[in-house]
Amino acid sequence: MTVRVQEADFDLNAELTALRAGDARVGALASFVGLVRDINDGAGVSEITLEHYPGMTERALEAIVDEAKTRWDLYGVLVIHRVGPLRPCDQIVLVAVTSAHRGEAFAACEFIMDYLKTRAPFWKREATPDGARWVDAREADDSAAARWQKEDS
Amino acid sequence: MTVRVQEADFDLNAELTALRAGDARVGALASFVGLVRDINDGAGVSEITLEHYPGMTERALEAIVDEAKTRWDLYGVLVIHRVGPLRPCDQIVLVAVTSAHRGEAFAACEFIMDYLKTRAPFWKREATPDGARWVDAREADDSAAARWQKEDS
Amino acid sequence: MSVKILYFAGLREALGIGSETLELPAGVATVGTLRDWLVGLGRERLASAKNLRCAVNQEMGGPETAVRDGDEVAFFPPVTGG
Amino acid sequence: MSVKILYFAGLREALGIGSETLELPAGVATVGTLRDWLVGLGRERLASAKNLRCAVNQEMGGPETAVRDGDEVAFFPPVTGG
Repeated sequence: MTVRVQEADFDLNAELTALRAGDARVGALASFVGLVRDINDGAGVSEITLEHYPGMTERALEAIVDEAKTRWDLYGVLVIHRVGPLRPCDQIVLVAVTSAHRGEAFAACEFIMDYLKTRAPFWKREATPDGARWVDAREADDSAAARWQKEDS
Repeated sequence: MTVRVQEADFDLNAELTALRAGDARVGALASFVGLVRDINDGAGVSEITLEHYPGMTERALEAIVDEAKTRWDLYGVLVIHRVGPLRPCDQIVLVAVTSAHRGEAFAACEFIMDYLKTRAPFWKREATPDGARWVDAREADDSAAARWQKEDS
Repeated sequence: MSVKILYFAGLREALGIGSETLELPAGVATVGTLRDWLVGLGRERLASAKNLRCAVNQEMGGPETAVRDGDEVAFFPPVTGG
Repeated sequence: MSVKILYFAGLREALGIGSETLELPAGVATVGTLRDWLVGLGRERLASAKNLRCAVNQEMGGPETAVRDGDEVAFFPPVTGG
């Protein structure tokens, strides 16, 4: 499955190996893993909790992957996003893309992350020494996603 | 070690896990794996052999990594490049970068690959049905590397 | 007509409710009019929320998006996953 | 003065030699003059090679790069790793 939303951790090696298994057309495998940091906006973070919108999440991620496939020649795409409680150093998200050449794999991988950050219904709640707080959306994420629209025009 | 040139294969999971082990500042891990394709320039490829310039190879890769570290805030960088005979689906190269945020990790990872492709002394020889041939440098690789210079000026 | 309304993240917490199914009066036929009507019902946080986002039947929408009988309408803050 | 000269990849194969240590005559003090002198010695492939690259002491160089006693000079085609 191209898109998975799950509480469980994932095995990076198994996922990346499976994505390209036996496909000798693949010359490039670009991947990204997002990880829980122990500090955000100056405050220590001991735990985060990821809420999502079941049903819409999968649809939104699949739409992003489909859009990437129309923009670049890709052989395989995998998106795994975890939900529930997570701790510093835990894996949050994996985006992996295979292609014949590296330029397309890099672009598609970054595109999917940028769109995921602004279009997939996930919300982070952080536990800090001052109590729990919902993470605010970053303006940098909006401008990262907007880059991909400018290139079209 | 940040830079390794070796005949042996590498364990992607072990390498990526070690790169970020215990470092809770890391929010982003971008990685790229280059793989042997079974076709190139229209000809079937049954095996490739990677020749390199021992000594200079390591120096060139370290210089590229140093340059990436001056351009972006990176926590960890790893470059592994294999030499010797390789077959379709084999791993050739790994570039992995950790940072606080994804933009820097993606940019640095792609920068290192683009510079490696034009500045590190490796040469590929392909075995095809018509005999062995040395792979010609691709113009696309020169322009990919040149992008990073334009951004400076 | 009847619609299912969902709230997520900080908005869900502020309202103290995750979902509700409501009978809409005549004239409430878009996300914008639905929002105003919900504010009138006492869900003031929907009025003050910064950058409130919405989805209709699990697709992102805006104030003009139509709301029909049986739809699922969600309100939530800007997303912060990844 | 004496320099070690290395050849790689297709150039190494075409010349049938991977390395040699040579005594350079007076006047051969740059990569460019070294290349011309080697062509004169019979290494014609160095003249015809397309986009020939070179390194002096394992750093990329060009025709003007100085060559000194004890240096290691390498000639090779454009790189194709990765």
